[in-house]
Amino acid sequence: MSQNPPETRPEAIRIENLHKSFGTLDVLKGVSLVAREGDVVAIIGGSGSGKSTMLRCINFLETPSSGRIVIGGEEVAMRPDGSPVSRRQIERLRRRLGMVFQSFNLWTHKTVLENLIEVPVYVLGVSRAEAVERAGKLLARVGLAEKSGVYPAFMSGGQQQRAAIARALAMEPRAMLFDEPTSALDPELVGEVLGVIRDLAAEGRTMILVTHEMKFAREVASHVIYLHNGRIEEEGPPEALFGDPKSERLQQFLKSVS
Amino acid sequence: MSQNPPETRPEAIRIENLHKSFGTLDVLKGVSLVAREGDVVAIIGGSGSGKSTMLRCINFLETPSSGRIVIGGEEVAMRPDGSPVSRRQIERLRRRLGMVFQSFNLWTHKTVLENLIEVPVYVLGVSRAEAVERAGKLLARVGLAEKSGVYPAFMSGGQQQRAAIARALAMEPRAMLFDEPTSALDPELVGEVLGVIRDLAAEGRTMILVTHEMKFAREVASHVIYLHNGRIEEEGPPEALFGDPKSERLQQFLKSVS
Amino acid sequence: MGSARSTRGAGMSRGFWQPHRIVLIGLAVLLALWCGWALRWDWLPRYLPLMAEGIWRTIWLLAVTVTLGFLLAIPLGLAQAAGPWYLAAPARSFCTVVRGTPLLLQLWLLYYGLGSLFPQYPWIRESELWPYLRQAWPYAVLALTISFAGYEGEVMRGAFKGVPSGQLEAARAMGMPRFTILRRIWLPQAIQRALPTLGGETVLQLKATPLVATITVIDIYSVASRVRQDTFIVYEPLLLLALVYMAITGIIVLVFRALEARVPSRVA
Amino acid sequence: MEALLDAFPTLALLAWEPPGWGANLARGLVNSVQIALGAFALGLVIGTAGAYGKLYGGPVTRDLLAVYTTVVRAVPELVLILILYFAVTDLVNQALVSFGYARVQISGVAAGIAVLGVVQGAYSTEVLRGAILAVPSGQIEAARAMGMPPVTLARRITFPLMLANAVPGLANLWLIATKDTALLAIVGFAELTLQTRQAAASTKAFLTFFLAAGLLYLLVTLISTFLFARAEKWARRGQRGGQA
Amino acid sequence: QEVKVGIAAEPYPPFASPDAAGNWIGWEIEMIGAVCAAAELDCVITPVAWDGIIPSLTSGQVDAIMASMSITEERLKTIDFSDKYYNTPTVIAVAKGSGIAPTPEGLAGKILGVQVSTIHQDYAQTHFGDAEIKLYQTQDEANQDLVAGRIDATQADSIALDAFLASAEGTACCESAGAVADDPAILGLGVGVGLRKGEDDLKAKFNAGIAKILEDGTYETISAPYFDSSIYGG
Ligand SMILES: Nc1ncnc2c1ncn2[C@@H]1O[C@H](COP(=O)(O)OP(=O)(O)OP(=O)(O)O)[C@@H](O)[C@H]1O
Ligand SMILES: Nc1ncnc2c1ncn2[C@@H]1O[C@H](COP(=O)(O)OP(=O)(O)OP(=O)(O)O)[C@@H](O)[C@H]1O
Ligand SMILES: [Mg+2]
Ligand SMILES: [Mg+2]
Repeated sequence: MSQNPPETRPEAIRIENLHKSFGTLDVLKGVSLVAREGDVVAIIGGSGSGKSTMLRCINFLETPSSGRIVIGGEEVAMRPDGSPVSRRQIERLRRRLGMVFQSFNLWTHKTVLENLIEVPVYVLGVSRAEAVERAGKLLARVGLAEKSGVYPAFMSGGQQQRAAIARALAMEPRAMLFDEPTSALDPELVGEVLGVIRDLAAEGRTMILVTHEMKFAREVASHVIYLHNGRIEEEGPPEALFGDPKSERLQQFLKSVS
Repeated sequence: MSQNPPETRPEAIRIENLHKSFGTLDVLKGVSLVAREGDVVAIIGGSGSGKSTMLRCINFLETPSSGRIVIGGEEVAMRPDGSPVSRRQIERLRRRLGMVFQSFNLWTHKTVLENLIEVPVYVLGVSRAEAVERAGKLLARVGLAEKSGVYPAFMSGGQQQRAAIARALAMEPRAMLFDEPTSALDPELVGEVLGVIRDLAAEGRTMILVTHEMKFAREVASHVIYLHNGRIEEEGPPEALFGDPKSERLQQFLKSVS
Repeated sequence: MGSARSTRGAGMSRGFWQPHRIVLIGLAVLLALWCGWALRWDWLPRYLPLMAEGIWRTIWLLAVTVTLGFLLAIPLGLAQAAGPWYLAAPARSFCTVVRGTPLLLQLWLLYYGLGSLFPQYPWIRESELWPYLRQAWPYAVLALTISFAGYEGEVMRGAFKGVPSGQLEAARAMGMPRFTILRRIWLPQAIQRALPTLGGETVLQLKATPLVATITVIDIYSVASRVRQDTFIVYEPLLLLALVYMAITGIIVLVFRALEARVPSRVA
Repeated sequence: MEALLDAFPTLALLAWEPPGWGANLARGLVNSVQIALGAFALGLVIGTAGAYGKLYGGPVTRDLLAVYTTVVRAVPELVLILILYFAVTDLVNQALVSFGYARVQISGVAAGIAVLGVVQGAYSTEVLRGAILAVPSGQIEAARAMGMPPVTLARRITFPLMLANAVPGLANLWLIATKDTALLAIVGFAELTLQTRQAAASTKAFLTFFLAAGLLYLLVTLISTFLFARAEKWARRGQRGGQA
Repeated sequence: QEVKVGIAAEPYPPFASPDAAGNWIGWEIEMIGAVCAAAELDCVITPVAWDGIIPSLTSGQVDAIMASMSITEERLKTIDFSDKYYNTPTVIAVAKGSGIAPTPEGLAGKILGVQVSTIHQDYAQTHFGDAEIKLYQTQDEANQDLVAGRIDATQADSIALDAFLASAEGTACCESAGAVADDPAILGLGVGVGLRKGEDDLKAKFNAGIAKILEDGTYETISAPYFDSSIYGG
């Protein structure tokens, strides 16, 4: 969490003691996190450490085994086994969270513009004209104004990634979740996408992002979490974490990455 | 090409004035390259600059539009339109070149061991027992000894990549071609795969590799080629290219990447 | 062999009128001329009205049963792909039984089996429905619909399962309600995947329609059979029939091609 | 058993020994399955060649194959059988006679298998073509990059890989083949449908025989579904998640 | 001289049907034996499905057809026929107590079922234009629908209908309405042996055979167990 007056800003996302196992495999062994509005939290860690799972639990794409999840002050009602009590609550909360997947997951049967207006029009009840207008602005913002009528399959990876970000933004979410938004992109495209995320951060949007780009995490995050084997091994402001890693595991990780 | 007595070593791969177009799109506009035995040539460049196409032309996965290709002193006989005169010649030359694809392309219906012995047994006529023995050694060498009976789908990306390298080595090729051997891997796996390639380089094997890892290109390559828009914009020993880039494009490229 | 995949696109743009095609078309025209000249067509004028009626009935049966059958196939496929066991199991059995028994038998059981039970109840005979129940076409429509649904339920099962889970996760992550996901994302993508198969299956359905003759519904096929039996001329009516079927198939192919082209896809 | 027979006296007609028709139905079933096997196998051979021709052949080959698959799939099988079996043999015989040779008599069964095989071939061409296209091109490129000759490549890599994609379509074709054998009644072949109709019309016990035939067909379907599922599982070895 | 005689593979009792052991029995089968013996032909019975029976004849796979095939003007344009060897009266069956008469007036507005592509279809369409005519693939199916009440009447030859009316099902529901008025142009030609055009030799032999068994009483001897009255017809 960023330094100067931290307690005054309201909480956007709070996770407490989250556990998640697949069958006998314990993937998350009690992780907690608080993101206030405007925070940018970066989650780093080795492959299989549970980063994606943690992100996916936040908007219930995975059902946690136990723990608490509070979105914008509203706690997700869970049964003892972690399954949600009310599907409607989940759907409502999800609309506040924009998720950007590693593999974009743009809907292949819709043009970029249609991808952007789908949820506003068919879920949020925005009028079509308004949704189109807003989508146009968003596309212009991520530099895809002239691609609005194109199907995702005909765009390069970087373009698809930016379209996916625009789609998430079109819901006007309170917070954004990014899962490795730049892997599988070539170095120049990485720069492009990171630029967009940096802009969003500058606007003061709450963001949680899983990333392999240490440089980026260092520059843009207000808080960094290092996940190892389903536990938070170390966390703190980026200067501390990257400048002076405490745990041996993190030191080793940073060495292999740099 | 590496510095000390370069002309004494025989040529492994020579490309002269290679052109390639897809329909009306000119992808390669006359590139040339000479790799002597033991050279490690790194090809770098932005997305769409033609790196993969150049590599694929070398073993005729793409038919060049014009130009000369000489493998181990033997020139590929081409018709005026660039198509090969003799399928058999192509097949024979290909067996001297081990190719490692970006997406591994291990045969999914065969175990790792079967992947390794397939070409030696069914194409090169090595006896099964001997192929199995050699494959075992190679697998041990890339640290996959205990995975020999596993199907590729059940291995992590880094393991698959190493298996793909072992498969290429099982043909005992004179030269190895790598297409972005580390993209789509997480940082720790990248280190693992680069380690293997470094070993091969140390053995004095001829290698041509397309890569986004500037750090690696700098460390291991004896010669670096910067491709831009289908032309070789700049080339030279890594120290020169990275330390003191001449062309403006390359300066810009290196800035965006670092 | 090497470059076939990449040249296919180029081949299509080279234009339709290539020399060998002109030769092929010439041969086809010659064959048609020979057929017209050398074979017996004197029966044709007498049967033309009947044939027109038969063609109309065939197209009508095909269109109605394909539409209804496909509507039925959607829940059948969905139940098998994603439903709880108590929906999946009956859907699966339905598809297996329908695909596993001859259509002729299904038609026969519906019309002569089920259909002949109704008249035993006077209240049915006196009801408004009797004029319809008494006719054969409702049974023909029912049997053909069930048959198409059985086969396509299987196709849709695969299509639903084939939609990448990421597509649905994206929708779920944005808080879309389940039914909206089905209607806006899952179903359209499943249909898109199934379209090439559905085109082929529609042609198969076209060839299944003649069986309705066993329950007195007269389609183009039975008109051709009747010409054959009346006059004992064998090949001419069949050639004409083949021509009609090829024309209908051509229309089916065009319709499906248009449907497929609505969402362009990149050829790898 | 006795009570059952009392309730449904026509069940006695299904007895094995004459006057029961059980043996006839069984013989019809065996005949149907044999013919279907023959036609299916022939169809696979034609289909494999056709699929390769469509994918890798020259423009003329591709167009000819397009005509073949379109026409044969569009034209009803009865028409094809009548034309290929009767008209073509007749033409051949007329030619033979005019050159002074003796007429040849083509066996109805061989002709039936040939005709059904040609029909099946058109369908399997499409099924196999789709299946080959669905093999990730990288798998084939990897083999090519290592200098594998085309035939070895087809045999060792493409064929086993495309099998998994082809099995569901081929299973459907097989079921169609078992039912299409009914057409061979025209060339005088006693398969299941004809046996059923003969039994039913001779005894007027339509319901009994039609249901019995339906059960036999269903039995074939269930067994083959099971076998094809096994085959698909085997073909998908090495893939994660078993059947997709 | 060996002659392949084609019969329909679909049973048509009591004229020709296979028993469970696979032997073909029936009046027409015996008739084939008798005619061939009389004509001194060496006949081989060859069952062919009805759909393929004409092409079998024209392509030479059988040489003659004896499958209750009615002679019509139309068919004579395509193949040749011997003299008739039987011709049965045409009758109409109706639901019990319906009182429908076998006349154009009686059938007006009613639904009449006939087997497709038979002389009965021809006759019904010529004479009962005011009735709705439903076409069945087999007479059995028309009978079924008469039982079910989906048609009001069915027209067929007396042999087929009598057998049906004598069955348990038939006695329960239906009765004969009597014969239809004769129309020799349609009904009078009878059933003959189908032959390829131009085989006049064979035709003459069959004609001689038929004439001979009619004369020497074989015809009567064969028919007696099957039918109450003569089926040779006028
Ligand atoms: N649906 C699932 N079923 C079973 N195991 C799973 C499932 N999803 C993830 N896992 C396992 O959970 C562990 C953590 O997975 P997760 O995807 O969260 O890792 P990650 O930190 O995102 O790694 P990466 O950097 O490779 O994406 C892994 O061991 C993975 O195999
Ligand atoms: N089969 C093909 N048909 C048409 N165009 C192609 C084909 N293969 C490649 N191209 C085009 O050729 C250009 C160069 O492609 P290439 O794959 O060589 O780029 P690259 O330098 O390897 O890029 P990257 O870093 O993204 O892999 C691109 O514009 C691409 O769209
Ligand atoms: Mg992950
Ligand atoms: Mg590339």
